Amino acid sequence: MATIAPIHGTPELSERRVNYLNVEHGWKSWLFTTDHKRIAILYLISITLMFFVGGLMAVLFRINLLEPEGIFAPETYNRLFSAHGIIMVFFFLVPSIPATLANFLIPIMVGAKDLAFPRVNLLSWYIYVVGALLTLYAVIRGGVDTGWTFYAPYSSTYSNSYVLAAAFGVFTAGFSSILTGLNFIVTVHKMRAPGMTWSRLPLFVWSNYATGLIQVLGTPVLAITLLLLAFERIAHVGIFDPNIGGDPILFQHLFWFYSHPAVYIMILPGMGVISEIVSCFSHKRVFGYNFVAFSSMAIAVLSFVVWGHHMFITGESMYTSLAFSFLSFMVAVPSAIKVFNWTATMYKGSISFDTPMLYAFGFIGLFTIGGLTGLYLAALGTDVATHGTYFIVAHFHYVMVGGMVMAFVGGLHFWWPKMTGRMYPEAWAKFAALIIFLGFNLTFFPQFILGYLGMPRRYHAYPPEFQALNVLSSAGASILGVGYVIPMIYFLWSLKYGKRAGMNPYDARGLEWTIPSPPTTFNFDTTPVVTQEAYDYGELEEVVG
Amino acid sequence: MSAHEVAIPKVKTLVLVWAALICFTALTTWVASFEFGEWNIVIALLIAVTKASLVVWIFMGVRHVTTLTRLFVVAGLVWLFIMILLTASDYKTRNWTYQAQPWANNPAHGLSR
Amino acid sequence: MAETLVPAGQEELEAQETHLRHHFATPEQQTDAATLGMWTFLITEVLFFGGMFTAYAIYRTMYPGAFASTSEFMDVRLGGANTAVLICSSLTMALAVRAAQLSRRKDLIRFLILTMIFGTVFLVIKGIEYHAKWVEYKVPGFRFTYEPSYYFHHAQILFSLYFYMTGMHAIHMVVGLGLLTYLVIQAWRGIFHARYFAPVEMIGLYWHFVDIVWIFLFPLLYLIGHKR
Amino acid sequence: MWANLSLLSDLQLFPVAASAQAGSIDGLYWWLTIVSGVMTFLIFLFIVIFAWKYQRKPGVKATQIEGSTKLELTWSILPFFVMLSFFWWGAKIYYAAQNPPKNAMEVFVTGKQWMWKIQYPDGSREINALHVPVGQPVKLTMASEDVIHSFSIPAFRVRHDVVPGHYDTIWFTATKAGHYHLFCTEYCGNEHANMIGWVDAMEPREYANWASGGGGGGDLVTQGQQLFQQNGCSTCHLLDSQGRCPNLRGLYNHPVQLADGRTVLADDAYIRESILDPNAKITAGFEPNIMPVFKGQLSEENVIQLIAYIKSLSPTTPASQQGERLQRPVVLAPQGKNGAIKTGASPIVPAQR
Ligand code: HEA
Ligand code: HEA
Ligand code: HEC
Ligand code: CUA
Ligand SMILES: [Cu+2]
Repeated sequence: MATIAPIHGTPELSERRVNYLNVEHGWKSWLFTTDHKRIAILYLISITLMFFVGGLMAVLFRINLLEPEGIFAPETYNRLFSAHGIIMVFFFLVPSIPATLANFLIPIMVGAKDLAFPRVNLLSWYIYVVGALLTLYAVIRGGVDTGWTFYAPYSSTYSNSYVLAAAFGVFTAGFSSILTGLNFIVTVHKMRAPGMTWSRLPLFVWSNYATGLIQVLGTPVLAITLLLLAFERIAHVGIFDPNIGGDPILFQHLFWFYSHPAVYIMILPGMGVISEIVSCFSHKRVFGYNFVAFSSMAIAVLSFVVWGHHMFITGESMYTSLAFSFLSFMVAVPSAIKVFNWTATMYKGSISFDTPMLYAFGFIGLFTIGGLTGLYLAALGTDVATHGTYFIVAHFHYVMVGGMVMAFVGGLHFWWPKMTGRMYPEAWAKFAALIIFLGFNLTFFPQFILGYLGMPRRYHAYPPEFQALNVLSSAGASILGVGYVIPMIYFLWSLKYGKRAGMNPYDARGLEWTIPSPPTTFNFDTTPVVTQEAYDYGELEEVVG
Repeated sequence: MSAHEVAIPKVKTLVLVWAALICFTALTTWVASFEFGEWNIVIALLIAVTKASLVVWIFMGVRHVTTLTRLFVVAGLVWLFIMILLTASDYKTRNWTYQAQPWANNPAHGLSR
Repeated sequence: MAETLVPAGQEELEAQETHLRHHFATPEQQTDAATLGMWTFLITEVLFFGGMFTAYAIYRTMYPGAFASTSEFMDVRLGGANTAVLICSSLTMALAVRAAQLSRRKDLIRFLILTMIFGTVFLVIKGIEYHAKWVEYKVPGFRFTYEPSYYFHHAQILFSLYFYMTGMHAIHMVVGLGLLTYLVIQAWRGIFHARYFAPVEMIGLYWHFVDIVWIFLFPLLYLIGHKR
Repeated sequence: MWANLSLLSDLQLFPVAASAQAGSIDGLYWWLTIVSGVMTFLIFLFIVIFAWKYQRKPGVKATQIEGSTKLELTWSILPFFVMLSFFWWGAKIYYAAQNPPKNAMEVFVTGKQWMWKIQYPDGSREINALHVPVGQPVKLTMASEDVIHSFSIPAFRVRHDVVPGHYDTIWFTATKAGHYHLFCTEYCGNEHANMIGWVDAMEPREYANWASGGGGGGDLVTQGQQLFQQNGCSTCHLLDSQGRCPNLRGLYNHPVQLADGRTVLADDAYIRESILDPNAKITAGFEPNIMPVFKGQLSEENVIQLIAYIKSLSPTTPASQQGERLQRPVVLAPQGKNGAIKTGASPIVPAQR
């Protein structure tokens, strides 16, 4: 580390510089690293693998749905969508942005050398890997067929698939999520550089801080719930068993106490990414910084009081349903605030259409649609007609794939130069963004219609009149699949052949753009002293009434 | 709380707290042998909360920590409370729809049969 | 990271003494982070046990009779004794932290070992209780029997909860004993002193937390409906 | 598969609405769609305008704007009020869905991996098929033998989970005669997708035609009465005097004082529990543990029959729920059918577990 180049070196100088990637070599230097940036890369590789496994499952069962009678045996189909849901949620989307981009960026953004607990950070990756292996083991041994929701008593008593291995896999992955969240919380509280006040934090940090709170407060409940389920399955007696007076609905309460907030784990970090991107490519500070930051916290808190909206028609009490419905509309307000503020940020900006910005457009559009259809589900009357149908499948893919995955891929493009020191090929990237956007809508928009027509989810076979829309959807899925493969290829390509990126290729603001790309192991030679607001793109000129 | 200005508790304080905790244990056991109906559980929980507070406040040193840490301590409990409260609200009100009216549901006098 | 470029000066010495890790600016920052991290971890523990407490609350209001009747099978004397044992262990733990703060190495080791002894006694008593349950066929799923038999079903739920809750608690105790062993070794090696005792304090917090869980388990599982 | 281009010809975009409540749910649905459409359009419009108008031009700098509290409050409070309209409308529909009218005809549904068993008050039974008259409110009381299922008729926009250990109810009034899908919409195992069937909504005349003949074994009450004898209920529960057992006459729909001080209403769910797990709630004044536990002895269908019988002993039972007596529309032409199973939409062999 003796050869650290001056921070503000020219791009040319920084080419041969020692950075976190080339400071040490060999697999040991990766597997035993405590550098948050290297751990982020480890995570990036693992979750990408899981994404492709999950995506492959989706492709397979979309093929099955081309024919009304189905093509595979029902057992196969059920195992496919269960594995798809479990892998995509717990092993891809929950860790996606937090464990990769945020892991990489939060210490840099707050001006620290590392997260508060670097070894815990590494531990969380190992735990993740163990969980993923357990789940993959379950999938390979014959699969799990409970859906990602593991509802009792089917999962505890009736299913004869590998529920235990999968449940333990998810249980394990939960701890990795908890540790990530814990690390972020402590880092944001205790590791900020001098001058980095709360009101100067990048919004990406705010949203990941809020995510951390959800991870810490929610995930343990999932852990204990799955454990209770596992005991019940092992001992053949337990507390959810209706045969001895247990109530299966209690399982759902406990499950959704985590899993509803978890859907915000799966969107808040994405919202943070979009705030950064929109501001950077509008070259303008974020409109209503305080409101955007505050709405993240509001979402985090309110997310814990709406879980019952998944149970409106399960036999949950009518009065409780009323309360949960009302609260669900409250949690939609902070999301709305964000959408409006992103739009307002563009007003009088200086907008350029680089690839990340295209993804941000995609996010705003698709998240809005996904979020608004969430309102159909939160309204008691329409939920009765849509629960358990493809309407819900469409809703959550719009927010999760159209929202979070878009944000993730967009953020990956945005910070790729910072992480690797290379630029991606812009033309290809724009092309891929377009393909993904089109493929996505073709896949999932027909599902809204299917859902209201009544096609139930988790069906391997369906009445023939639904075929046309299903074929459309499957066609879209293959386009979408291709769309995801393109970035994969050019990202790998760019590692070797990409144009070298300077310190700040987009002329963005934020501490991460003041250090070389890729950064050195300790990020900063000397702890930076922050004297500016976030998004300081110029003098404040105008205050709207 | 930072490392250089640690507040070192007095042995006397610690032992006193210990004695109080033991007394409360005896108390809660003793009270439980009376029949107060639903109040039994209320009393038992009140005593448990008192005991827990003593441990948190003195043994775990929360009286010396920053407001931030205190906020975190409270947050855990508030979230637990949310979970229990909203779940219980479901179970408590489930039969209201089909029952006459829960608040009018006095012990049945003179069943008409 | 081990390589130090500048010869060890005053600052490095201090950093070594306080086990300051490279990414922290000051020992204070390090301790603060550890404290906040530990409390955050304890929050997760609250909610972990909270899942079981919620289930308990629901089923207790659903089946009050059955739940009250099970207290007959709960040994209040053993449970009470265990409560006392744990409270004692909490005291010795607090004293251990104090000893570390005052750099009293011998005292520290002494109190840590005392804490471990109390912890072990707790587990032994718990073991006796578990054994009694086993002998009385009160382990759900393993030839469970129950008198009065009309509570058979619902008592099973309570006993499931009993084993889940006390079992989880016992596992936490075992983990705590492991951590204490680590502390004793470190204390033996003279690592802790007035300028560096965070691990003792953190593990102390954990230990007290486990104690608190029991403070709630005792009345809920043993005393409710308990009649002499 | 591409050969099948006729697919597009039967492309359907909106479901038929064949029940009274479908209309109001569709109304809310369109209201939501309009609001969503407008909001989405506005947001897209602004983005496009801004992107167009403020695209990066050399020499033109962005104008830095702090934000505006007034605007923020406007666009959080106004949408919230709009959302309250969703809440209010939805709540009204939901409230109605939870409160079946008193004169509803009762049908009983038992879900089981992987079939729906339907029982009518007249004692006849069907599998995976439900016949209902148009214009008559129908209330379904549903139980599950194993896992959670969900009973859904998209054309009627009704759906409710069927949870083991619960009695769940839905109700609807069919308004359009027709042949409609019946789905299970809660994942319940391998053949979840085959736990489907048909609902036939028939004009009252046709329905009466279809329904005539009744079940071979008499109506539900008679069947229940037989079970009451066979299972020895009658040895304890004498119908005229009260010995060691409560008299079941007049029990239904009355509050019952329990031994532990609580009071519960003797509704279907209570009676079901009293039969399957008698000791869960002990009636005040009686000893626990006298009545045998019938869990495992009686199927959910049998329980439904017994409940029908017990209900028939009570004068306060709404007329519509007293078996075949008042409910049957006038029989027009005997059909001579008397099998217990009338139709089976898809011949599904229940898998053995
Ligand atoms: C990233 C994940 C994510 C996100 C962010 C959301 C966001 C929301 N979800 Fe979604 N949801 C899921 C993932 C997600 N959901 C999943 C995975 C399921 C299915 C689980 C399963 O069963 O397998 C599900 C299911 C689900 C249900 C249960 C349906 C059922 O099973 O019956 C409900 C019901 O209320 C619901 C509601 C909502 C609401 C109200 C929001 C809100 O937060 C949305 C807020 C956003 C907006 C509203 C858009 C922006 C606002 C404006 C542009 C303002 C203008 C608006 C007006 C003027 C009205 N969701
Ligand atoms: C977190 C996120 C996430 C993501 C990213 C996705 C991504 C996709 N999902 Fe996912 N989905 C869920 C979460 C997610 N899903 C959940 C939680 C469920 C509920 C499960 C349950 O019911 O329990 C579900 C259920 C679900 C269903 C309903 C199944 C059913 O109920 O029967 C469908 C149906 O179309 C579907 C489709 C897709 C498709 C087409 C994609 C695509 O976006 C995938 C695109 C990716 C690829 C295609 C992989 C990359 C490409 C290759 C490997 C190359 C080879 C492929 C080709 C050349 C075509 N999903
Ligand atoms: C050996 C005696 C016995 C037999 C046989 C018996 N019961 Fe009972 N039943 C009782 C007693 C005693 C009670 C009151 C205690 C209680 O609530 O469990 C009771 C209570 C009930 C109740 C609740 C009544 C109330 O007032 O709350 C119902 C309903 C009932 N029985 C139905 C049945 C049916 C149906 C059968 C047959 C399948 C049956 N019983 C068989 C003894 C019996
Ligand atoms: Cu029954 Cu799905
Ligand atoms: Cu939700």
